[in-house]
Amino acid sequence: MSADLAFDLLLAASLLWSAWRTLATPDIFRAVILFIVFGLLMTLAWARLSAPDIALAEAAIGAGLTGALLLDAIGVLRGRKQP
Amino acid sequence: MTTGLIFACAGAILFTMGVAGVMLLDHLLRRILAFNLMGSGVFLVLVGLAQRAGNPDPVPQAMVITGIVVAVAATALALALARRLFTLSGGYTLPETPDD
Amino acid sequence: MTDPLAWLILLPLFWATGAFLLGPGRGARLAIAGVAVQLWLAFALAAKVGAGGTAPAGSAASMGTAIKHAIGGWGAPLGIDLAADGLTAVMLLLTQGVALPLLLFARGYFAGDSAAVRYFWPLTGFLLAGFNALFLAADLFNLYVTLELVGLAAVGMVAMSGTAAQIAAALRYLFATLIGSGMYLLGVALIYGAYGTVSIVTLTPLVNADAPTAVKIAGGLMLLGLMLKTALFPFHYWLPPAHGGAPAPVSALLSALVVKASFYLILRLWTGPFAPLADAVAWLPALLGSAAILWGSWQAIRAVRLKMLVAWSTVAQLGYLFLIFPLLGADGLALQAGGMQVVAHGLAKAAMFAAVGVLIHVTGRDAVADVAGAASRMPVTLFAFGLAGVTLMGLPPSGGFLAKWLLIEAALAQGQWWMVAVILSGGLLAAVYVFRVLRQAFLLVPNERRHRFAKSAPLLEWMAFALAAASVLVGLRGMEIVRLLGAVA
Amino acid sequence: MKPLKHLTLILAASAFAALLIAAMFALPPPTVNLAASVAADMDRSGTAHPVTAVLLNFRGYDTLLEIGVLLLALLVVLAVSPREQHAGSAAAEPVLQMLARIAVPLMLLAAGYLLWAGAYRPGGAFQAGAVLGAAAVLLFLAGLLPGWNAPTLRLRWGLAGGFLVFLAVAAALLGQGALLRYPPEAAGALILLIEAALTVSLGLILAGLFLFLS
Repeated sequence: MSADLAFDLLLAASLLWSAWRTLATPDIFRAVILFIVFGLLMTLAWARLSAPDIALAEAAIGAGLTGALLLDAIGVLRGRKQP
Repeated sequence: MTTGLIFACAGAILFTMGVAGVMLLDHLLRRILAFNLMGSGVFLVLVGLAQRAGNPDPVPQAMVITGIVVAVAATALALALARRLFTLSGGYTLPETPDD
Repeated sequence: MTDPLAWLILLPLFWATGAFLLGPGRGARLAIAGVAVQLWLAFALAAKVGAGGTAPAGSAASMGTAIKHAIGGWGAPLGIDLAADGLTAVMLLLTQGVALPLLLFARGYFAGDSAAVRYFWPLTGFLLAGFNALFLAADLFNLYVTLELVGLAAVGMVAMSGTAAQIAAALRYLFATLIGSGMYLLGVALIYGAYGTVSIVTLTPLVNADAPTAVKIAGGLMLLGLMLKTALFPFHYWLPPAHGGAPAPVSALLSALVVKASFYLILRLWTGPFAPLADAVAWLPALLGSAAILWGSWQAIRAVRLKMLVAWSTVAQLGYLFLIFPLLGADGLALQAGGMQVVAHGLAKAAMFAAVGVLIHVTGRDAVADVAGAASRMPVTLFAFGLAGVTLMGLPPSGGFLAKWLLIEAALAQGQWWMVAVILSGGLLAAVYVFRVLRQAFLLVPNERRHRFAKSAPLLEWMAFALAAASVLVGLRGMEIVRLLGAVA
Repeated sequence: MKPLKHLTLILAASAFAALLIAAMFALPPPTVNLAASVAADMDRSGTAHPVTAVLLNFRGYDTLLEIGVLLLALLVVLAVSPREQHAGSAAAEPVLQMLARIAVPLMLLAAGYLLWAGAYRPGGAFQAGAVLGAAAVLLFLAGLLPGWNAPTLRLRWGLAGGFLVFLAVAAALLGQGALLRYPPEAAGALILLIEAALTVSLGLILAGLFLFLS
């Protein structure tokens, strides 16, 4: 088993783990943070798939902007709940 | 087992998780997260499967960039609706379907 | 203006952007002028397609010999092609033909409440561009982008005026449409993995030669996703609140056109690349379609609110479209029946939502019981509702009659007696819910203290009437449409 | 009732995933090799980076429609977001302000680099636009950029400008016989023009998705 193969398998497993935790964790704030982690892992996966263009787009748009939008939406949620 | 196939398999599982999440979860933000997981899964299958022999292919890569932009558009739209519903009803869950 | 294919897509994109820049007042005029030109372009295209020879419609060859436009000059599979055959021409004609009166209707309907509908015109532009691009596309991934354009525009229009119920309906619709296109895109990904191309023309012979399991899964996923988008029973749950809750011009666009777009794509794939995989499961859509006819009609009969009645009727009428799948044969009868039903229902349902919109506008209420006595105030509107009802019931000489007649003929030719029974009982049930409304409007005298009728708007009434009349008259010109459906340039 | 439904669905989903994976392993190699076609036509595409060539030339029409989808999403965000207050972010911390003052010029530089790099190596309008959008969001969070209310005419031109330029080029090239058929000698310049316009508009749209929502 080569090092590359081991790294790919580990990365795929962490992708699935972070995705699962995103859906299963009870706290929505943690879910969003886990989703951003997932996005960064996706960036790594794209790099491994020799797709640097997608890696850049994923980091900026996927993880970055989507993450910011979601965090902002939670800000509203928290603000209303505990004024 | 090539890099492409490994990530294509991960993508298949991600897609199923995402679809199940959108269908089963109640919290709107979580359903939006699930939709994004579903999308990422499809993108991984698209590129991973096309590159299963190990050679990079720019065509599916370009398609995924298009797909990512469409996904962020859909996410922003969904969030706008969810936040509007939140201000109107005070919650991030859909009301039960009224039978008409 | 030499190339109708390209301009049918560019023009609505231009005026959508223009309407966004100019704001609602001038945007509306721009939009109406744009759609008028598009209608002319669609006629030009239909004439061009119709001038070609005829071949069995929907046969594997029909996409291959259609009018083509190779975008960028590359040609498939490297580039993206546009293609138009008879079916495309009919869909394009229907789209622009329904849109023009509906936009005139919308201009009157929304007059005076500009804040809520500031974005109606640009959204409509993107929606129409999405339709035209979808009907003309010959590339599976390009079709995905057009599906998203149509789906997101439609969701936005449902949510536009922004009450809690509408937002909730829009979100339900959004998740349904996103799962649908997600499934479709996974199918595209598997197809690309299997063959290395997403061009329909390149793909068709490859699937014919060899279809591994992954391609079968892809076909299933794409079909399922599109059925969800078309709201075929039992995936119809999102349709009634979305179509019943939106403003009347939006409901009309949604019911007349949006659900037909994904149906068109199913038909395209079913008769094109997936034809070799499709025969084994053709009974499934037909069975679901039958269930949709019966369940949708029953819910329409029970509905309390007028718009919900019309929305449930859409669920039922979509069922007829799926009856054709086991009947698709060399004679092309079933495809003609499907095409006719799309056209007839499109016009009739646009008319019905427009008429109901006027009724609600004038009575200020949305219950079936509240239209009591409306006939004496708004004879034109009620006549429009009745004419549209004639088409939905399938009475001669309407387009609905021709569609159901062709369908029964196709079913009899293949000995599918049960289907004839479903079609006929669907017509009877439609009569029940149409007459439920008409009986209230014509026979019952309104309680004057309870009802205050606002002044009606003649433009709105006559637009509804024009659409309804078209849905009946299209039956008289039916042979031309049938011939166009079989035309291959 | 509900747990049972969940369990059935999860079981069905797992079975589906297993089936899908098995089917992917059994796939024979694809028949068509598009990567080779892309490589063969690269010198006529007007750019030296294959992904940019696919995005803006070979499948440029997809990209055109996709910008339409993005603009459409912004319109819906505008339509459903109430248009009253938007004071701009309150009381930003000085540290954040300082960070923004340093980072934003660097981000502008990075966006310019990404735009230029797209012709030769990874980068291009999307990535550059995303960086521009992020810069605007950062300025807003630091309190250096006021929140956006209803879009003014100038802002609307900025948001739609990139799409309009792309549309206009596509329509003008119809004279060449087909939509988006770049003459080979002018392809590079036209693609750069489209990408530059798109970068600005994408930056504004992506920033707008955030600023109109918050």
